[in-house]
Amino acid sequence: MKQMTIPQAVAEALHQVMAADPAVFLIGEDLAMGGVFGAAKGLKERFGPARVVDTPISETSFLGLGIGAAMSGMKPVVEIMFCDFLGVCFDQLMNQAAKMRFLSGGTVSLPLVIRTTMGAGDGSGAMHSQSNYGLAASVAGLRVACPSNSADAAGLLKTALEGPDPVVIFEHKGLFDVETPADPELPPVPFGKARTLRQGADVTLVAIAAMVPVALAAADHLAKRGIGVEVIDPVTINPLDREAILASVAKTGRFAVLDEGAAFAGVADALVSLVVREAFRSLKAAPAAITPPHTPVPYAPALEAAWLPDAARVEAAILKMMEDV
Amino acid sequence: MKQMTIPQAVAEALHQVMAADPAVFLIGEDLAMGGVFGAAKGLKERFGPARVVDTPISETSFLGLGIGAAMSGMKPVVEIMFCDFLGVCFDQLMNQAAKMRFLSGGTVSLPLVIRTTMGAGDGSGAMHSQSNYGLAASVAGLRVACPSNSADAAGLLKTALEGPDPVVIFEHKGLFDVETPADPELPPVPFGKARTLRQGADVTLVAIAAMVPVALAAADHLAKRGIGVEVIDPVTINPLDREAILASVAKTGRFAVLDEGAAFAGVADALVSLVVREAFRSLKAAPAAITPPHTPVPYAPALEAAWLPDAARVEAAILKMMEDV
Amino acid sequence: MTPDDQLALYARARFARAFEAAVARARDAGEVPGVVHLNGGQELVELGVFHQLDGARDRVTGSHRSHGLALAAGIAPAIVAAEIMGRTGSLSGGLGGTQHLVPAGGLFMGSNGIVGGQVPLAAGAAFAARSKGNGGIAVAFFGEGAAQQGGVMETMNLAIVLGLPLLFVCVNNGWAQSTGADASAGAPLASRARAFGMHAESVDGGDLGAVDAATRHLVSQIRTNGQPAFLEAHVSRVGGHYHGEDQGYRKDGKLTDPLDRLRATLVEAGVTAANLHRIEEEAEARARAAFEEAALEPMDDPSTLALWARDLGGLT
Amino acid sequence: MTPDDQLALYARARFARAFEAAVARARDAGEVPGVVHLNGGQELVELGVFHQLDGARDRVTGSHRSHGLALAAGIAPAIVAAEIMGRTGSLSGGLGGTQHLVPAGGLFMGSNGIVGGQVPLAAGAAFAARSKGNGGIAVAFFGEGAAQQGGVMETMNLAIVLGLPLLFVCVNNGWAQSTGADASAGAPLASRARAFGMHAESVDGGDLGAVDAATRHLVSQIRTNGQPAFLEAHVSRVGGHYHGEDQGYRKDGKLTDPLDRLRATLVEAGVTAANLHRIEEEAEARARAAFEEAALEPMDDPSTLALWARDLGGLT
Ligand SMILES: Cc1ncc(C[n+]2csc(CCOP(=O)(O)OP(=O)(O)O)c2C)c(N)n1
Ligand SMILES: Cc1ncc(C[n+]2csc(CCOP(=O)(O)OP(=O)(O)O)c2C)c(N)n1
Ligand SMILES: [Mg+2]
Ligand SMILES: [Mg+2]
Repeated sequence: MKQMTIPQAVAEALHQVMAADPAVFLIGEDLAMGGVFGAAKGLKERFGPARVVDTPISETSFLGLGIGAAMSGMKPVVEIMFCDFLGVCFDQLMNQAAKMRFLSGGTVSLPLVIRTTMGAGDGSGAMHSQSNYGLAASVAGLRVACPSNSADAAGLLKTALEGPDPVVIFEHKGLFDVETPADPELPPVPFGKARTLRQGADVTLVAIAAMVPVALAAADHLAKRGIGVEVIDPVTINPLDREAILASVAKTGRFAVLDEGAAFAGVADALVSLVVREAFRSLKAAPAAITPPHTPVPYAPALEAAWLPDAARVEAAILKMMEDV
Repeated sequence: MKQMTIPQAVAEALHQVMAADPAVFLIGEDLAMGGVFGAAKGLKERFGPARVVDTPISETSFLGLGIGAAMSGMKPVVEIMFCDFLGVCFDQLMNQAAKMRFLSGGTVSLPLVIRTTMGAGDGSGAMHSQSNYGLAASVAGLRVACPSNSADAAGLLKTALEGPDPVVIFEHKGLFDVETPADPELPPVPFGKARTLRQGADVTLVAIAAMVPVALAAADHLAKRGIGVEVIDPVTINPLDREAILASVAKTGRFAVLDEGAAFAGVADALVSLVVREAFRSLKAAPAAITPPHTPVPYAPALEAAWLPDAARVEAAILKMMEDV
Repeated sequence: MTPDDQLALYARARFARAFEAAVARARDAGEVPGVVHLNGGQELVELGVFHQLDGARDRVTGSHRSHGLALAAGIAPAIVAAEIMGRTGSLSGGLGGTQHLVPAGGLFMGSNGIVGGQVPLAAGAAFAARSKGNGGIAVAFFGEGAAQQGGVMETMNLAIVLGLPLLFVCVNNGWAQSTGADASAGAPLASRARAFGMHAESVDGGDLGAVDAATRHLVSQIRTNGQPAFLEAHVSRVGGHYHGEDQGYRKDGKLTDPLDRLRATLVEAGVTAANLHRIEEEAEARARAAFEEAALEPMDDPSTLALWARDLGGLT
Repeated sequence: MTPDDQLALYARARFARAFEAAVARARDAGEVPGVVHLNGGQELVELGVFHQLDGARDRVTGSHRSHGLALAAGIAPAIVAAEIMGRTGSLSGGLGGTQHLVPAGGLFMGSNGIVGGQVPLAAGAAFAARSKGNGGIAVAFFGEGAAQQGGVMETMNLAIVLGLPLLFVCVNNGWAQSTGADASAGAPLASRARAFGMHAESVDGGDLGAVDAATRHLVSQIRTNGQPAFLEAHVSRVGGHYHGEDQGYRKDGKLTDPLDRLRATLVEAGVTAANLHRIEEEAEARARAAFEEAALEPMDDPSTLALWARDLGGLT
């Protein structure tokens, strides 16, 4: 095991897959300098401009290029610097990438990976801090991954390049300075396999990406109060490991989701809805969706901190749930 | 009361507001011919090209024009021919329109209306049949309306032009041939006030836009089997009349939502989540989210019909719920 | 183009026209679910470009108006017909349809329901060809209305900056639905392409010789220098924006049909009326046969939808 | 521009530069939450354009790099400083920040976190001015990198087709983050604008006389003919893409600072060193004062967020 940050692990995974497979190429903005977060470090020097393609600020055309290349036998990794910029190329995501395999009756594969970053907490303001994987997950035809650590970020990228569907990987900027252990070979990580990070008998808590450490901290505190919180990292949102979630809820009888995404019609709502539809009789209390409020991300530190869910909010929600009898 | 189709009512409402308020203008594609669905009939002849503005196929720039004009004292009505095309201008929707009032600390108003059409059922295929109001509703800062009849389509448009926030009105093509009664004055329709279309003691069924008649048909059938279905048309998704929904659930103890939108992380999930979080103790059975499957809209008539929720599916879901004791 | 080539191309054009007439009849008969955009008037442009392409290495994307491209790419007419009618035995088994003809491989990559959406995709095919180093090129067909989409303009610049072997074919039929070309763009499109840094030519798309000369030159230039180029072809939209449209807005008068014009050239060049007549009859018969064959296919079975829902739904 | 005007403009430019230096210090001191994009090098372009504008009827939108525009528009420096520091007493009370300076009204409409996102908005302001018939114009400032965004190109065409009184000001600082201008566009941007159908000029943005002549001419032309026009101003980015950036990629060597250049002109024209010195000291003092004033403002109170959540959440 090696300690790595997410950008380091992604860069290393890209080195490995690009060396192994000439069909893989990287395209996006400011890659020559190693990418603005370092996830493309050393790639241009090593693989040259034909395979590490720096672009103008034209997300629609270079994402579309990725799609067309994937339809023509390549394995593109398209970097959209911040997921906030998905708006300028949303047609290519929502209509072109997402629907093409379906529209071909399944005959066309799109082994396309879109890497992007997300997340609030660094004072970047409303247009560089969103976590809009719920938007992507609501569009049929896309796969969505939200790694919470370096090994997953790298391993999901490898798996994504072998599948027939376009995958959007949302990497959380708030995790970029944290080193987490990873096997130096960075083995592929399966889609649709959740990870139970902590066992608990009382509440099932699903947490996504940067919310995973928040969930674990809350679970620690609650354990001291005698409440067992089972923390599940879904790893991918589509496919979603509903078996793991439902099995846990069957055991605990309580469900909460901790999600930096949309407060309305996001992944939190989707998971609450899934659980209550599938496991209603197991539930002992009203489930909780712990998300930011339904506002853009505010800029000022105090406001941004209040906007982001923290362990205290999780604890309060779970304590309330435990009292709801 | 007059019998009108939605496009007729919208055209008439536009005639009225444009005559009354010189700040209102219409912008979009193919308006001179009256708009492709007739909702702009007679407007260009009457108000001229300075106020009924035909554009090139450049949704980003003309939606942005609408936003900038709204920030400069105008009241734009922007027509996006099909909501499937929102992808090409999604940044202007998600970042520019949605966030501007917030980012100004509330000092800037955007009395902007985006009219668009939605819906499957006419064999238009995957890129002209979506109902993606859930995407819009998940973006903080947007108001979303989904009229189910001509009076609401017209009245919501009028109300939308008086508010400080951008509103997206999704008009369902599947309702365009149906005449429904409307007061010829087309009075404004309030946002955030649901309409209970049918009383019932056993199940609360929220249905949106073209799903309203489907819900009413199912309720009719179920009534014959002794099951009382309360059918609620939320009229607007944001603001959402949660009081009306929760009050009904408090009475019935059962909840279903019938929604042509996304199967995952759409409005159906949002409403199920809301109800179960707020009214868990009232619920006697697992709620149901009746949506199309999580696929693009298929083209062939038999597939498209199978894709769309129908009364039979609603009935089956509700019967199952009634048995779930 | 040799006289034989011209005649062969005339036959293909006639067939394309007959095919579209059959689509229109099928639509009128209620056998086509939605709206169909027919390509009457732009056949010579499509076939002229395809004449230069190589099925083993080139790729083409098209707009909503792409039946002709699918046929030109060599997809069996009955398969295209079945796709348009939403039957099995088609490209997608009823999922795609007229605006979303998406074959598994080969020359034609697909039509597109979003105006301009197909143009960036062609950049990807060009990129793939460049990566493979096989001398292949990509071609993006789009209308003069689509030229006003941001993604299309971005792609022009991107193709130049990256050096992609990509031919932009702007079929200027004078109309974007009811919007006249002069209300779409404030200046000539070929000049715009030149200002992006591309070689650009503008031709009369009803003049096969002109189309042939321009495409021959542009395609070989792209294969040689690996740089994008732009072809604008002026054509007339023979029918409505979609079949059955009331074209009340239209004031461009009686049109010369490019197929009649080519026919006259062929007559002048000595092709006998009997020969031409035979070609025309054959085109008609083959188009009818394609639709008859497609109509034998069963309507698609909704059970496929459940499989897709499971797959894309991703609830493991 | 009269010598007095020049001197006044120099004072404003010095103030803008001093303001940005104060932003940088505040950032280094941890008083600015995120990344800041400073405008050093483009002051003369901004101020030169504003010199032609009329606060009662014109409107301007800007990019992520727009502190200078907010100041040029006359917003009190302490308010801009408070916005950048995320304090109350600012434009938004802590909601917007450096990339989202959105005033309630007046000349400046706002900066923008999305590259190019502000350009369509300016078309709306131009449209509103045209509707009001008051001779007002709109100005969109954006970088040469932003010129490659589809929405920006669409807006150029749209402005021409609709006849909007809109000045496009492309500040070409040679870089889009680490991407050199020659890797952004395949051909000169002014020629591209011309090909869209606009009058376009390209100037040295470090030459106040040239900027003044061009903007004077373009603005009056737009007011007269109601048609859009394009100004490209070549400038040097004095600092990094954002403050504190490691500019390892940068190889454009030592730059002539346009403010030094203007200063030299003024000296030549007889302005005394003492006078200039006083102006410079004053600029420095006013900038410091603005930040001191802003720093007195309390950090924003999170309770506003709950109000917004209620409002935008729309759960009646
Ligand atoms: C983004 C988008 N906007 C609008 C439409 C509706 N629409 C379909 S075809 C068309 C006209 C296209 O004109 P042009 O590109 O010239 O192609 P033509 O139909 O003339 O072949 C329009 C506006 C669409 N499909 N996609
Ligand atoms: C749509 C979008 N893509 C990428 C970015 C990231 N980004 C911010 S500024 C910038 C460079 C902009 O260059 P230019 O337009 O020349 O302006 P400059 O920074 O030189 O003033 C980039 C790539 C963004 N904010 N928005
Ligand atoms: Mg056309
Ligand atoms: Mg720049």
